[in-house]
Amino acid sequence: MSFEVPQFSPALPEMFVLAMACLVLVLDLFLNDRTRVVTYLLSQATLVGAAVLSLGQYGAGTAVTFSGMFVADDVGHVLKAFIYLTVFLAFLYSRDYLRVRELLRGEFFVLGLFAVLGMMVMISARNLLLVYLGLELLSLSLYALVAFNRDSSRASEAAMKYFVTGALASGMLLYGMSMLYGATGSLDLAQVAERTVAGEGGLVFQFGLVFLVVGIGFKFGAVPFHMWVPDVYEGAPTPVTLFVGSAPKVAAFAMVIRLLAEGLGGLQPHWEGLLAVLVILSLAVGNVIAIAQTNLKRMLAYSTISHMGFLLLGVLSGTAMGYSAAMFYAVTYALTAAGGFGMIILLSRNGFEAERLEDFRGLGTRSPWFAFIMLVLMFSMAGVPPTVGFYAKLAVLQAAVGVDLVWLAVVAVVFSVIGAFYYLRVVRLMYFEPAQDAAPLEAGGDLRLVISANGLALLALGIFPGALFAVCNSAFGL
Amino acid sequence: MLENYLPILVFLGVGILFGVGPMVAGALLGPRRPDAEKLSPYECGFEAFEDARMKFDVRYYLVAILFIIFDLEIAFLFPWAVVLDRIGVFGILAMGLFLGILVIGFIYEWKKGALEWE
Amino acid sequence: MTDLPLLSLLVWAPVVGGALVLATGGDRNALAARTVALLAAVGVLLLCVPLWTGFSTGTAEMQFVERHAWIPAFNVEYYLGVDGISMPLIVLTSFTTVLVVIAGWEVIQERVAQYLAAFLIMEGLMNGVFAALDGILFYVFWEAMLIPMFLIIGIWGGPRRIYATIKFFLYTFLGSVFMLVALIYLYLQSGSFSILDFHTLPLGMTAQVLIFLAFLLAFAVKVPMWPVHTWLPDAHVEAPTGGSVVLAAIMLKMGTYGFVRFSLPITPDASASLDGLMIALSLVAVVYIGFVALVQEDMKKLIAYSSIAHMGFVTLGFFIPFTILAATGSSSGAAMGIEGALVQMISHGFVSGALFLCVGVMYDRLHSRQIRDYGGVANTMPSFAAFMMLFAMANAGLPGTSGFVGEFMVILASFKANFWIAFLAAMTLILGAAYTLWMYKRVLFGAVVHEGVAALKDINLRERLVLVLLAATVLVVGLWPAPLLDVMHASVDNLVVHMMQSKLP
Amino acid sequence: MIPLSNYLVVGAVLFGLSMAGIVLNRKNIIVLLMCVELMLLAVNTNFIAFSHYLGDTAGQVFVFFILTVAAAEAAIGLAILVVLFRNRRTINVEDLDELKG
Amino acid sequence: MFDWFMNPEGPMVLVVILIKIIALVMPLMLGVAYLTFAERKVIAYLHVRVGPNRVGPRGWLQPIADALKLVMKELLVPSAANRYLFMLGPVMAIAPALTAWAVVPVGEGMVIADINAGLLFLLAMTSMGVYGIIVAGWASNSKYAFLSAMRAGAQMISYEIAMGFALVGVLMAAGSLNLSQIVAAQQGSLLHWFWLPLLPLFLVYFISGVAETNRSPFDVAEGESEIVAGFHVEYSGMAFAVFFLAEYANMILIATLTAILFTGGWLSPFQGIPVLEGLFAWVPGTIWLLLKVCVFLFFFLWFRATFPRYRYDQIMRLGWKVFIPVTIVWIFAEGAAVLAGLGPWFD
Repeated sequence: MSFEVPQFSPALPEMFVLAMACLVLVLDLFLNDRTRVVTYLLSQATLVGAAVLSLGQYGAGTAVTFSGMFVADDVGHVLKAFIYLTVFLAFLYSRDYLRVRELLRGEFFVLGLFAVLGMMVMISARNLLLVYLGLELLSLSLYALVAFNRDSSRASEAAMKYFVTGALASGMLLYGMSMLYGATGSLDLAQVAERTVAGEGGLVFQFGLVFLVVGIGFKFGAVPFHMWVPDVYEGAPTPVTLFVGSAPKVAAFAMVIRLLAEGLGGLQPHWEGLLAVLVILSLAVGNVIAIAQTNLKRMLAYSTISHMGFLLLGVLSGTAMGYSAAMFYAVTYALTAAGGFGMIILLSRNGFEAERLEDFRGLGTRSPWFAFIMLVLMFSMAGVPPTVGFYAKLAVLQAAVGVDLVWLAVVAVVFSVIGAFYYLRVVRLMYFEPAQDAAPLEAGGDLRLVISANGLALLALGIFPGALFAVCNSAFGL
Repeated sequence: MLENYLPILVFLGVGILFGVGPMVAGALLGPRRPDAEKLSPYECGFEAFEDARMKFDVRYYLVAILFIIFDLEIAFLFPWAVVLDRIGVFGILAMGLFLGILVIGFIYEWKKGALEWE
Repeated sequence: MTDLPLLSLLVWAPVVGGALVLATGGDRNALAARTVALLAAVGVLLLCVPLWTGFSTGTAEMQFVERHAWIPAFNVEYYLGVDGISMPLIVLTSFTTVLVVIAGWEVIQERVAQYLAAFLIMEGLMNGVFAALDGILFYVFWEAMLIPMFLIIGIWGGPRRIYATIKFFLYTFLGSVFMLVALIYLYLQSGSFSILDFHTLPLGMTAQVLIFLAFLLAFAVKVPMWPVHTWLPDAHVEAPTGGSVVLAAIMLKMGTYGFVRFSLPITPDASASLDGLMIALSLVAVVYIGFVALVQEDMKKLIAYSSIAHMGFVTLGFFIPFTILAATGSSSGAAMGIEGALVQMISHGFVSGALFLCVGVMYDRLHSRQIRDYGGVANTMPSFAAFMMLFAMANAGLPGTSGFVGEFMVILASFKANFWIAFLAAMTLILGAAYTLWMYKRVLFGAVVHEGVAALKDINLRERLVLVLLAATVLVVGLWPAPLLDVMHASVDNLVVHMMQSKLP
Repeated sequence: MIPLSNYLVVGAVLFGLSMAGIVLNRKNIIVLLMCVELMLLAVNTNFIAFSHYLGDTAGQVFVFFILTVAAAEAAIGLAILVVLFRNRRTINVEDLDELKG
Repeated sequence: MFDWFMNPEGPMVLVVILIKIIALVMPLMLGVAYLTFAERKVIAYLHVRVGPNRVGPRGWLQPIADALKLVMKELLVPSAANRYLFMLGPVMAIAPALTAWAVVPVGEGMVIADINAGLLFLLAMTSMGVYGIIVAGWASNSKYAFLSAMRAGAQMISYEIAMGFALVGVLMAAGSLNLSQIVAAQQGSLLHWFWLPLLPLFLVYFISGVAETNRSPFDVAEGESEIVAGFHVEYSGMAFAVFFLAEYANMILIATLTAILFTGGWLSPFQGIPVLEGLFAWVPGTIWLLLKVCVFLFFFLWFRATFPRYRYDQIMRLGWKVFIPVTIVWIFAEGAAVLAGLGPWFD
């Protein structure tokens, strides 16, 4: 029964992040508030190092290791790279915010790193068990992060809600997995895929599939499993909202690809319909309810819901083109969301959270440059060219039309027009209304620089989306 | 295979009987003269001040939580320990890694003061 | 032909210029901003000279073509080129922008740099729309242009600007997303986003009708056609003068340009079968909106409605060839209708722009656009009255002005098709004369109504420059349209060929 | 031999109960947490039953991991509950109403 | 399952099982009774007193008298208590304490249920005991009882981790969860018993066992002077007696387990010694086991007589900060030893 030693090199980034997370965890114990910057720098260095390791493997083909449980392929490398990037941004945006509020504890970064590790595992998982473990590592870290501000009643309520719905989702997902296991007799996604094609299982299969999709819906925050999203976004400290709202979407995409596309690709006709329901409801509810929001974080939460609808629209087409489109959507959305919440952090100062829509009033005169950045972010979310959000929608719509789901594409675009309304409202407040709050922005230089870069990146990607599309396409063999 | 567990089931019954039997005997043989004073909760001779189901130290939660985690780690160690001689060097090193991570958590708790009672 | 990537320059030079203007900073450096903006605008206009002179009129081929890979994953290309239809529109755009920069010289005092930059960027994007030969590139320019316009109306507009600008944005956005879906469909059928490839793509009738309707939604909103025109009066009224000018002179043309570039050649069979609808909508715009214009109290609104009516004329010209074919069995005269419509587009660009500028001139002095607030302006502003007279006559379509050429050609074509269509179309001459001249009479003639008007100063040098330029073009096009028509001929003939060919597989 | 379906029915019933507990419960958050645990137990039942009938140990290994994760989940859930109670002085589900919009 | 009962041999098997159980439990109960007596006597002698000596010859009938007295006492249920839980508490304490014996071999092959997962079962049963205490403390609705239950609960689970780790060490050495096989693995000589290679684990296990049973010096949960008898403050009569039984049954269990896991169970201490081995070959293994158990039980009593009571924080510190690290380190050491092939023990 002696084990053969697996090949470790494909999992090098994961091992690196794990080691560094542990190191940071221990090291932070011996630091005080003045020297805490070491924790921060080490965490960022971890992300950079992991990025080097991951991208170093890019183009090296698909490597499967750990008895087929773990796969390192180009999809994974790219998604991981974007996760590092968004988390890097998240850490950067968070630091001043947390320090000013005396929340700057090493645990924030450690939990963040563990969440990253969870996402990486999700991305590289080729086995139901590993999918589950990655997902839980991510979720548990996020629960803790949401409750990070222990003195905030709203944060703890949000964490509780997140926890209960998250646990419920995990339960659903697991139940689906157990059925899948029963039907195929394997936890290995490759084998599951084989036996799915062979058409074994029957009813148990479909039963499991429904639960799987419900679980995925929960994790995505797709309607009707979305109730946690607005509460968590609003209640969590803004840096955490940023975190929750960006990188995990990329990981969720990876999960859905691994489970539905790679594992259950043979059942595509069955899950297409299920996803279509989620898509339509998410688009409708997300966009319509967002209009009624006065809190920007809440508004962005509903906007996320609608974006997840778009993302799933790409997935449901079941073609490589659709997956590639959804991937493009996921990574660009993560960047956009990071920028959006970063703006809230930028405008906040101690004792004042710039999370109401009103707080953006008159930004056009207070700070034309950052108003412009926010404008780019909002138009990107609305999907107006020449921002990258447009191409994401274009690709997804193209995938939907490509499988003759023109009606769904039409529904999607109509709701995206409705969605444009509330993004416009932010622009309106910034540019067309006088400022109430004349206080200068307090944010530090690095924050200003990076948020500008973030916004401009969306514009640049909007003008030259070709490379990223090429990457996404080649990841799916197009 | 399941038959091996039958004695345990029977034993459990006997065990319960050993709990219930004496109490029934006591109830039958002993006197029964309740009064309010006798039946009030003991509080060093005072009337009870308040309901006894009060809030208690959060540390008990902490201990319970830590226990759950550690106990499950032990659950992983058990099967591993049993097949120790058959899993080779890699199996042993893998568990070393696992324990190492556990130790890191333990160090963290220690330094954070989660293990301090006072 | 030159070696320079002329079209790219026309698209990107204004954008870069806009960025430079922004870089000049806040209102303290307003003069610098204005100067840079003017230089940029004039520079771009100068770029149009080689465009016009280098253009070879004998061919329907796309010219000045630039073609590079852009998003290889979807076969999207950076593909620019112009033909006789789009080239004059680029010139119009560049010309108008210069006027707008000059016209806003003193009027705009707040956020000057941003204002001017917005116009310059918009100029680049509009040139892009007219030059784009790739569906996605077209769409990108088409949508991106909304952003600066949204800001222009919202920031520098009138009291109800926010309502107007959001309405403007959402209307146009809603219309265009359907176009996007149609473009994607076409791409999946043809494997390319090239518009010229679309032109040769065989399509079933159902697909054609659906695509036609999708395009119709996008373009009809922009034109705007009745009944989706309601955003226009609001937007015009609230927009600053420059915004109104650009809106009327160029943005509306983009809708009609869309018809000739997309709807007619890509879905000729659907166009042919739905031409009754289109003609009906056009005539409603011409007649009904004409009457609506008649009762307007607000000068800008009046001109806005008049724009809708005139644009109805353009769409009429585009869709009349099918009826001609049905009525006469030949396509002779079809080209005339289309050419007339195209000339009308150019002409309306000048005329409506000029009229908005005229209203702007008065508004800058009295801060009112209400007709009843004026009267006898001609007494205090004689030069101005003379210019406005010319533009009013052009708007009414009097011979000798540019307005006449296009309208006359369209009406002539209509006669070939059907008398009653022609009759209703000809109503525009009467209605146009009625509402324009009546307004002119009420505002400029008569006794001086109050002290405000009495204290009016006549136009200054800057305003005179703008109006002179416009007057010159109006007259040139009106009296000697041949060069313009020469440019168009080949392309229009080619278009007619496309329209008359069935695309059914 | 007890047929597989019996185990699955037990699993489904447990799962249904826990779902009902989570969805219908309006009183106590602790009950919610317990329902979550129950849900995982239902899943474990399924996995073990399948594992036994398929003669494949992978399912049982999965159960091990689920147990561990469930413990970690319970730990975090309780921790959040403590924080929540400290802030709110209540663990009533209906009192979680500060976030609305 | 059910056809098994239908089998004509089924009921017979059941009867055999029952007889075995009675044969085990009866001596056990007797042992419990006389352990209480021994406790009083031993401690008295350690204190240079004589202890109970009135009932029967030299006091030998004292446990019987105690039992009779308790049976005749009134069984009180406090008015504020939760009646059913209150009654359930003692049952939940004693049932697992007895059931655990099902897998404990008292001699070679002398085990009621010879299951492979014996040690796991033991772990489960010993953990169950804490429920009885918590339920009792909660149901009493008395502050002392409640506090004591919390303390006892926290203390027991804390030490359970150390015990668990110690067991892992034993498992690593023995390679089986079956107790009989664990004993078999210690075959050889006194030096092959696990107490030597696993010395730290042996100490940790036994001391944790003392703490698990809430015995002095870890008896803060029932410390008379602080918390007036703790979780069973409200119990009287036979209900109290059942708790008492459970506690002493647990003591014997822990002693037996220590003997089995670390000191060779029923193996003769003279194994491997040339002359003595043959000399004592006639002694049945059960006797050796019994002797070893008595030694460990004596330690229980000795501790009580000698050591002052720990403070609660000291108890927790000992458990978490001393025992757990020690066990983890020793597991590492053992793993390293296995890797290096060190010593005569881990082949």
